[in-house]
Amino acid sequence: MQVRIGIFICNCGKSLNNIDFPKVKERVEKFQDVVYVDLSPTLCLKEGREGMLSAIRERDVNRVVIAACSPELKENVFGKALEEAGLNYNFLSMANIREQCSWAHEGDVTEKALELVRMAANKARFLQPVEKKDISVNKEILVVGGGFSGMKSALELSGLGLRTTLVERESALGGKLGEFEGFYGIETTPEEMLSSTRKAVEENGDIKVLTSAEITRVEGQAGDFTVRIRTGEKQVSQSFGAIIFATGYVTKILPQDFELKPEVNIISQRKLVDMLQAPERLERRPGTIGFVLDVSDENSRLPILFTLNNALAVKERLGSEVYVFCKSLKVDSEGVEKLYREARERGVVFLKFEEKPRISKEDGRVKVEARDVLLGEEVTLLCDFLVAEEKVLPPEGTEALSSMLNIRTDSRGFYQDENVHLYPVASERKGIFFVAGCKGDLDFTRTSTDISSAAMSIYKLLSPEKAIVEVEKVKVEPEKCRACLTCVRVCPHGAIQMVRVDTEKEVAKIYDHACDGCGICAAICPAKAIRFEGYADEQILAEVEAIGESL
Amino acid sequence: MNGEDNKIVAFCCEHSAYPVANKAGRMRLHYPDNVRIICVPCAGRVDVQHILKAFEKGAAGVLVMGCQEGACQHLTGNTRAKERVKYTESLLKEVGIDGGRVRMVNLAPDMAQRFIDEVKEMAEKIEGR
Amino acid sequence: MAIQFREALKTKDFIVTAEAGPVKGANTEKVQGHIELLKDRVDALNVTDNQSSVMRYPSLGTCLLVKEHGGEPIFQVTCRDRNRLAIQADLLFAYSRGVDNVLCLTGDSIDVGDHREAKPVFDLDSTQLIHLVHTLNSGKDMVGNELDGGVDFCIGASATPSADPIEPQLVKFQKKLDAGVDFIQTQAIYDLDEFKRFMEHARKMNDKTKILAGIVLLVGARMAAFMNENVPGIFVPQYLIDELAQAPKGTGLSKGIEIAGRLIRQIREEEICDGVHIMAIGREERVPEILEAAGL
Amino acid sequence: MIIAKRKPLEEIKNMLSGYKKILVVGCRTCVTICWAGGEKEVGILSSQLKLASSGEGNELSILEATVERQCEKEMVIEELRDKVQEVEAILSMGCGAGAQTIAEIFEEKPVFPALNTTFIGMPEAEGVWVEKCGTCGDCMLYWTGGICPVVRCAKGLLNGPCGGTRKGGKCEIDPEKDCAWVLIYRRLEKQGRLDLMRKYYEPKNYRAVQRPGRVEAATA
Repeated sequence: MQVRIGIFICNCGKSLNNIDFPKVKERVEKFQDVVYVDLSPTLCLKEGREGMLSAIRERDVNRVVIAACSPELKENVFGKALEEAGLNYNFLSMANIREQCSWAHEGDVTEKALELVRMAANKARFLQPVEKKDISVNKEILVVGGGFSGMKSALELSGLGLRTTLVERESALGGKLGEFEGFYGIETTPEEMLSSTRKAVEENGDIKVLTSAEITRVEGQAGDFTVRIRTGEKQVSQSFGAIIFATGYVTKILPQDFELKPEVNIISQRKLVDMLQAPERLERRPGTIGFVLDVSDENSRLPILFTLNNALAVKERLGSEVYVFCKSLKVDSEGVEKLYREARERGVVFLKFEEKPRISKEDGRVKVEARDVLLGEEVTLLCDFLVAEEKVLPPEGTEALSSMLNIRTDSRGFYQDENVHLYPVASERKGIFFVAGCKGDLDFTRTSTDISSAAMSIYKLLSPEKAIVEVEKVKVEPEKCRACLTCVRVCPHGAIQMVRVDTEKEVAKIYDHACDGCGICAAICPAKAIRFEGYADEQILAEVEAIGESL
Repeated sequence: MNGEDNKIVAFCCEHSAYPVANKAGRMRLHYPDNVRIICVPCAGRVDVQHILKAFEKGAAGVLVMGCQEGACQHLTGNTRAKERVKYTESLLKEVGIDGGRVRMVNLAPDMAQRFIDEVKEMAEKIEGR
Repeated sequence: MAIQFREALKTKDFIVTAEAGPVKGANTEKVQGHIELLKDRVDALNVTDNQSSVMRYPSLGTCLLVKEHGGEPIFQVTCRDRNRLAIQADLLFAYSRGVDNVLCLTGDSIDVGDHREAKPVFDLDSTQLIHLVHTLNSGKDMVGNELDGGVDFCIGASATPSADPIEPQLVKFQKKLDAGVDFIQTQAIYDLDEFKRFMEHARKMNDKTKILAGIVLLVGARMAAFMNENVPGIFVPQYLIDELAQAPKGTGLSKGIEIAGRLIRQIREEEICDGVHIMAIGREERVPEILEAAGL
Repeated sequence: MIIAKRKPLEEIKNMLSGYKKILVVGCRTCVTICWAGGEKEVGILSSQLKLASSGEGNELSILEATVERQCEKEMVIEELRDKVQEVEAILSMGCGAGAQTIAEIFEEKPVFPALNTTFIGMPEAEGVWVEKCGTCGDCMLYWTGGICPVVRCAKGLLNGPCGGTRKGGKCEIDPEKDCAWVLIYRRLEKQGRLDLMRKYYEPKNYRAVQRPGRVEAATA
């Protein structure tokens, strides 16, 4: 098809005084393939657009160059106008002669404006149509992990009218919430919270629960994932629109942190909770209980939460003396500062150390020796029980899961937010979300915020019955693809996979719904096999070429 | 006009640098008019060849302008761009073009002044070449 | 030199050999001086072959000088610079001139030397070289041709007791012993506890082969630390480095001599192995002092 | 696949000195995949040559082409026949086999190599390739746990590690590289096949491939 360019110049209500518009019009008329040029004071208003429409039709224009304000503002409006005129919306190329020309410089900028129009016209010549397609969106959501956060996620999604399948590796829902003895100042016990949540899940018709089940494969993209789920010997494939991972964390006393192997009186938080729940079973009331923090992991929120809540519970129920050895108690989670004050008021003693405390045994009790930096003195404490710090770690299988998903983890092995500023709950793959403990840094406020935002994001992502995607805006040309996997490896959104075309040759394919349009693949492809319409090599180079051309 | 031979091509990420340039215009913060902005969807879209072609076509300096480090809409786009700019510098050095004439700039959406400073600095650099 | 090295291996309780480093250039005066100094004090002089891949006067040439001075040479052969033809030819020549002790080595990598762009040969490896010498000893060349005038070499090989990990080294060590060697010369050892563990292994593998512990003269704490960092297979324990560091300024070398002497004495008194091989690396003139310190 | 690396521009410029019209030819097979001589690299080198020559005041005229497989005569002829007529010299961005194929077909034109062909290898990470095969013609991977000592051991030893192994099982010449024999040991140990490493292996037959090599398929 012969390229016929129409150039529409807008002088923004005659406000751009440092451009000689009649001169621009006269000069651009001579550009190659230009069949029509018009100068309007108000292209964005109705009359301006109508003039453009009739000109496009009458002059059989098939590529439109608009020299006006920044495309940020009116590109959509003009794109719709093109569609009205029967042209593909992508046949539009804009020159920003207002913000980046007239307003940006002093003195006459006619020459620069001309050059910007030339750049846009050069690019216009290479524009190809982009089709839009409705894809049907699968509204079923997969939630992986049947702990408190997973159950909450499913319930929250159900509240938004979305059906979920909840997959739990263990034989029952529950997870680790039960390991908390209680939350100071909250009447409901974790046990009660769990059982009411579990009941709500079981009674909810929108939630299908699969226990003793694992996911073994995830394919596809947002709106249409295919997931293989294994339950015992049986494997099934099912489609989901989005996936929430709430795979949680594990805690572990690291032997290297405590020279004495955990034994009778060096105990875990879990063991302490057992003691608190059945104090009558204790031979005698422990006179002194110590906690050690910040040895494995400074600034980890979870052990601090455990410690403060349990210290208060000890005070309340056993009346023991409580000492907490810590380095820099991180109290930035909501309510924790208050909890800390409360603990101090109730007589919990906090001792700050710089160097790791020495722990030994003496007369059947645990001896903790540390240099308290505030007192500036050596402190020796004999306690009946010492509650060891537990390091928060990703659960087993996290590594395998992340490599299956092609999603990176942080240096500790936890999932990270894609971008803490821009998308705090999304992962780098559209449609896949991580919430709560599997990000390693949870407290309750954060967890519930995570769950709500993930649910809302999914709702928004899948809300149209049909999602509109631009078809093959970024596209691999199969005949040029050398299957080098470079693009598959570099795509930050996991949107590229290898597929067989006509079952002959394996080539890369970009999934439209997962692609976020960054063009990293197009830049790096060593075979130049990826075309990004709108930012294709020949289009960018055409703009560059305009710089050297004499006007 | 600063003269035909002293053009600067600025590849600007549509998430940061492009709107920053608009902002500078709206604030009427004037900057040298020899800069030509090419909008890209991410600094990671800018390829070595695009930069080389700009020099081939007579540009005297190239700026690749993307988001702040750690704030790339596409996670790795701006860090890749940085690597590529470094590589391009080495290629340009091989052909006798001084390395300082291609630069990676990271901008947050409100850094209009920084944008202008960078453009001015490049303009001065090529002026004095 | 009263007896041949191979006789010494059989009859003497404690064997001592020393290293003679060929010079860079055709002036052999210095190395002849070392030969003259040491030939009667040790059981054999072991001549390096382009050591550390640095091009020098040849090992074989220096062996002949040792012979001329009435000493007992051990001809070091590495696989780095010669293919199987050249190695066989050199061995025949050596034997014809009375050089009949050979130490079979792989050789350092070309990359550590002074001709780094050279083509590394490594047509054979050290184990294969041992087999090759046996083949020659049997009167045939590698491809089975009869030799006119056979040879009879006393064969040695090397071992690295301080390697990390040691297991793959032990596999190779076993192969060398299985191939049949008369003596083993180890890489430098300093940690005698570790060396004793190695010797336990070695004795289990083969209790006939004589094992000579490598003793490299330390000249100061810096050299010791440098070797730990940069020379694979050598480990100087911290207490020795400290001892060197505490020596008054200018007495590092004497301290090193003292340490070497002490190590040799202990090896001998505790009968840890069958002898020592002293590598003074550029300080050959000080070897007599080491021997003295060792009470030899 | 064959891994290659581009020569420094200076060397390429020197080869081309005196020629004004050049055809730069890439290859879409191995060297595309190792980022050395595909269509993209052809574009970059051409740009560089133009910039360098115009800086020196006599701009080269450069044609670009990329052949599906530069070591296939038919493909080279098909793609280059016409373009070759317009140039004085050809710059091949293929491997050594590719450059020689072009040279054989267009005998009247000088053909220059823009790449150094380095080894047969595989990608280790994005943009990183490592050597895996030395084309010795006598594959022994079956007793070395699938790890080739001929190229992955710096000395190509066949009976175990040299005494130069560094702490932690690294190579004498490069603390960044693994000692192949330590890797072999560990792999065979894992498989319970260490007896394979304990066997003695005879000197290698370096004539397994009679150079220049030639292979005829067993059946037509």
